[in-house]
Amino acid sequence: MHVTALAFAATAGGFLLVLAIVLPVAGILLSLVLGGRHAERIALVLMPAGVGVAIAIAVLLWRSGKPLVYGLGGLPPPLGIALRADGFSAVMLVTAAMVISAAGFFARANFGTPQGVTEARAPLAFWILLQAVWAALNIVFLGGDLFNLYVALELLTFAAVPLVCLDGRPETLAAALRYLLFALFGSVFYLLGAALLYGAYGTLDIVLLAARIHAEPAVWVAAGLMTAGLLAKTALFPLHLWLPPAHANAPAAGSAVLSALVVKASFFLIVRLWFNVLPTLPHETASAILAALGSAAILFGGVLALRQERLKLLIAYSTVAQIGYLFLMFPLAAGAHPWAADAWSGGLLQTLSHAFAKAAMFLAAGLIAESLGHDRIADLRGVGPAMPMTVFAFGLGGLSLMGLPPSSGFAAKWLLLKASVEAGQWPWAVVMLAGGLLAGGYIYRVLAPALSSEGVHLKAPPQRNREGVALVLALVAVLLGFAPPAFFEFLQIGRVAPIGGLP
Amino acid sequence: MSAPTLAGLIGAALVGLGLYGLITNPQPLRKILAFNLIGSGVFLLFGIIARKGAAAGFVADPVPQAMVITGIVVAFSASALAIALVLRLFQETGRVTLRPDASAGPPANGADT
Amino acid sequence: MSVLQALDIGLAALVLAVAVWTIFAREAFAAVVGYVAYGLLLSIVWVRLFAVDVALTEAAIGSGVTGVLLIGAAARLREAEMAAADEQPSEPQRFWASFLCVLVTLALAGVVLSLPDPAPTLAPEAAQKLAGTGLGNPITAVLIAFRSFDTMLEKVVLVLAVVGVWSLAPDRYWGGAPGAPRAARPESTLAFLAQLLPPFGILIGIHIFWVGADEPGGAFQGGAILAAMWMITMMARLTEAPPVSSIWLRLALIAGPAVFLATGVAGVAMASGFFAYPAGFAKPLILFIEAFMTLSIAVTLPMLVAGPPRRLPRR
Amino acid sequence: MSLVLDILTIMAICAGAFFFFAGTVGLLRFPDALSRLHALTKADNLGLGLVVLGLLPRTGSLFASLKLVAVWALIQLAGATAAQLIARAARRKGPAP
Repeated sequence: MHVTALAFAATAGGFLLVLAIVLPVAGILLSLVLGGRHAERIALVLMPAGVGVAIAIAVLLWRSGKPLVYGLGGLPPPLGIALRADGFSAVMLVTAAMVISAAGFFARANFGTPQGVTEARAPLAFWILLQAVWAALNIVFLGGDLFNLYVALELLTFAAVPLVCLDGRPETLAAALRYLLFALFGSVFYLLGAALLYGAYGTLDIVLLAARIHAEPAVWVAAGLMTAGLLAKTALFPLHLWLPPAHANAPAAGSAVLSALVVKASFFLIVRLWFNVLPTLPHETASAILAALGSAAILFGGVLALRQERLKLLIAYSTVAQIGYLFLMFPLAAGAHPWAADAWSGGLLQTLSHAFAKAAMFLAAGLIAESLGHDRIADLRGVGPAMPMTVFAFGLGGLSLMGLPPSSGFAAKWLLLKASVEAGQWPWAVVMLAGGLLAGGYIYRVLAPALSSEGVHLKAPPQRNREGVALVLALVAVLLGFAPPAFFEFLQIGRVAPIGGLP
Repeated sequence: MSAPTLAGLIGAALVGLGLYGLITNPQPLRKILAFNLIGSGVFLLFGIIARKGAAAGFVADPVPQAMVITGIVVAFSASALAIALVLRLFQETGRVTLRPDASAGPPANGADT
Repeated sequence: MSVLQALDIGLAALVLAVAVWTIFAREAFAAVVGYVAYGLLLSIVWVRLFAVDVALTEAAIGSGVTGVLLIGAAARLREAEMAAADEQPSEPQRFWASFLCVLVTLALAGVVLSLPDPAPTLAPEAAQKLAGTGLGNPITAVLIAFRSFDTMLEKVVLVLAVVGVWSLAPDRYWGGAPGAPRAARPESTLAFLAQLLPPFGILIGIHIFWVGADEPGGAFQGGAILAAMWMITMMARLTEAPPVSSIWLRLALIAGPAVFLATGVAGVAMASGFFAYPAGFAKPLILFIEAFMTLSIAVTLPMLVAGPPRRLPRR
Repeated sequence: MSLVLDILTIMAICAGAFFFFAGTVGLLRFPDALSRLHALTKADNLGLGLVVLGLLPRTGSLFASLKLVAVWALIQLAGATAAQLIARAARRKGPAP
């Protein structure tokens, strides 16, 4: 079949894809054996290298204009496994590398091995788990085989769950257990769907499946099961119960990585499933359901965020709401309509902007909780003048969530808004505006007392460089809004033109 | 009623049964048990697909069988992590329940790192 | 209706009956005992599906080691059961859950029956490439040669599960050892079994690992048997788990994935790419990797069962 | 000669099945744990021994027969130890289990 030959010519830069995976995995193994302070040093050395590899992949992809492919074991699929990098995965690789590096540099103060101790539990576990989250994310973004993606999802779950209960308090253990049960339910149903697809078509490679799939009951049941499983892991509205306690209880750097990246991995697979594996399937009903759930998430998450008294829980519920925006892309970006490209770029940009903005907000909230000793919103009076950089970073992140002009959040929501108006599906537009208002509401609820001029007693003034990390992330969230049109063409690389068209 | 078809029906029944146990049983230990049941049902599904894919001199298609072996080991490590969490939760609180108590967030006074 | 079909139907009914018991038994301990029996029955179903490797893995890891884990947990959680009694789901919740599950089961059964009977298969490709690996057992070839990335990742998942379980320990116990200490005078009949069985078990485990290249068996099954032998000596308090900070334990834990990754990366230089094996050297390299994988599994499974460290580190 | 072996096999396996059946009935009917254990261990070990005996002539090679006997010996060992441990637990827990 011409598709096989075309799609699997191992491109030149293929080995970069392998490097992006080998670095963090080797880091995990070395950190466990060397242990103690070495774990932290290994992580802090590998992270900038990882950012470099991710950027190199993006540049190579930009120059070649076609997805990078690398067949593992010298075997092309269907027998072997292929790694594929297209526009969406390259952008997510760079985002993951940057956010994890920022979280790593932020967490040096919390998870440094104390003096006089060769090795302590929390630091060693944190640095190994951080590299494991990063390895799993890279594999999810590059994987080309559905079973390989299942193992990567499990690796991600085993890295993220212990992060939630790293400080061992009872409520964090309950939150981690609920998160683990939801995640296991999700991955076993994903595997069930993959089994049905293998039973029907004899391969699990994404490109080969896309060529062979046609609408039949087995494919509908498989798609339904896989989507349900991945929705449980993405914490979309009806299945979001585990997210707020889990993300609010994790340490600051941990919750930044969890909210910004871990939740996006399963969303990435839903996009991979509906846009790369099942493009030939009529998707109207499925996309409408996903978008309806997304809208419910926006409204429900926003209202609940308004009613929280703790800062970290407010941000966690805001994650539930912002995830809803991502699913509005499904009814708009599918199909060969003129607005589909805008909706696709809007959805992807929302993923990126939420990653950077939410990471900045969680790091800022961590700094506030450390300095004040608590994170009750009611008692945040006067924290603004006391910690200007932190609250400014929090505000910039909030800007992106609300979708106000200078931020990338605005650009993403504007693209989705424009696409929904052109498509005539105005309910999504109304929901987005309502979501923006709700976001404005809960950001104002935090900033109003924070910026009041009363003096506040800080237990420990925050370190300058840690505030800088949060600020850099928030600035990136804003700068992405000024991305040139070439950036949006880059996002289109590897996007399967729907209804039977292949790249 | 060949063996693969029968095993397929068992697999489907096990998934349904395990899902029921996962949803209704409040105890985390029973939920882990139900999760293992769903897992074995899914692996049975891979098993019958492998058996029906017998060709080229093999009694069954080796690829799904290899996936099942990997799956069993991953499911075991998932159960191990879940059991360790349940036991630690029991050690800390004396109770084993998933119901979030009042302050689901970090405590009001403890500094949260 | 040949005798074999009668056996299949009987087996299927038995498996379903034990599964129903596992879900609906009142007491958790009874459910777990049912689960162990269910696992062994499932191994027979796997033999009937001509998947002997999977039957070995299911018996050793699926019901054996998981059974030890669950029984240990159920025994310790007995008194917590009364507290959870009041949280039974209400009637309407129960009805909707059973409605959803029946729907899933029927949809799944219908789709499974409609799958093409001579299913599309990768057996021909596997057979064609099998000669290149010099192996006789196609499943080991798929695991270690064709889809080696999955297997290496799954080994990293095991290492990560150990790190996750260890990270649940209280801070003061870090550096100490998990599990019970060694008893001064172990004298129970379990000690007798733990002295008599391991020599045979180790022999059988290594045989199963070695024969895995050409016959059903391999690193997972052999490693699981070796792990069982170490666990039985630990349960009989003849030996104790090494402290979490011991370098040898950590080296053994990462031996499997590390050697697998190193050989994979070396494949880029020596062979045609990542995880590719040089033409003539596939079998010795594969057995070399499998040996370290067996060592890693034989150490990782007991550490997962022993749980987080529970004793103060010895200064 | 093979006819005699076949008859031997059928006889042995039927006897074995009968002992298994007897053991199960004992498990269900006997009042307390210790007597149930007694019924189970005796009947099942004997039943298994007979079944293995019945299968010995039908295995192809000597190695396979040795494997069968090894299986029987290992189950004897495991069964005896388990019975001991359950009996000790039952006795420690109190007279009426």
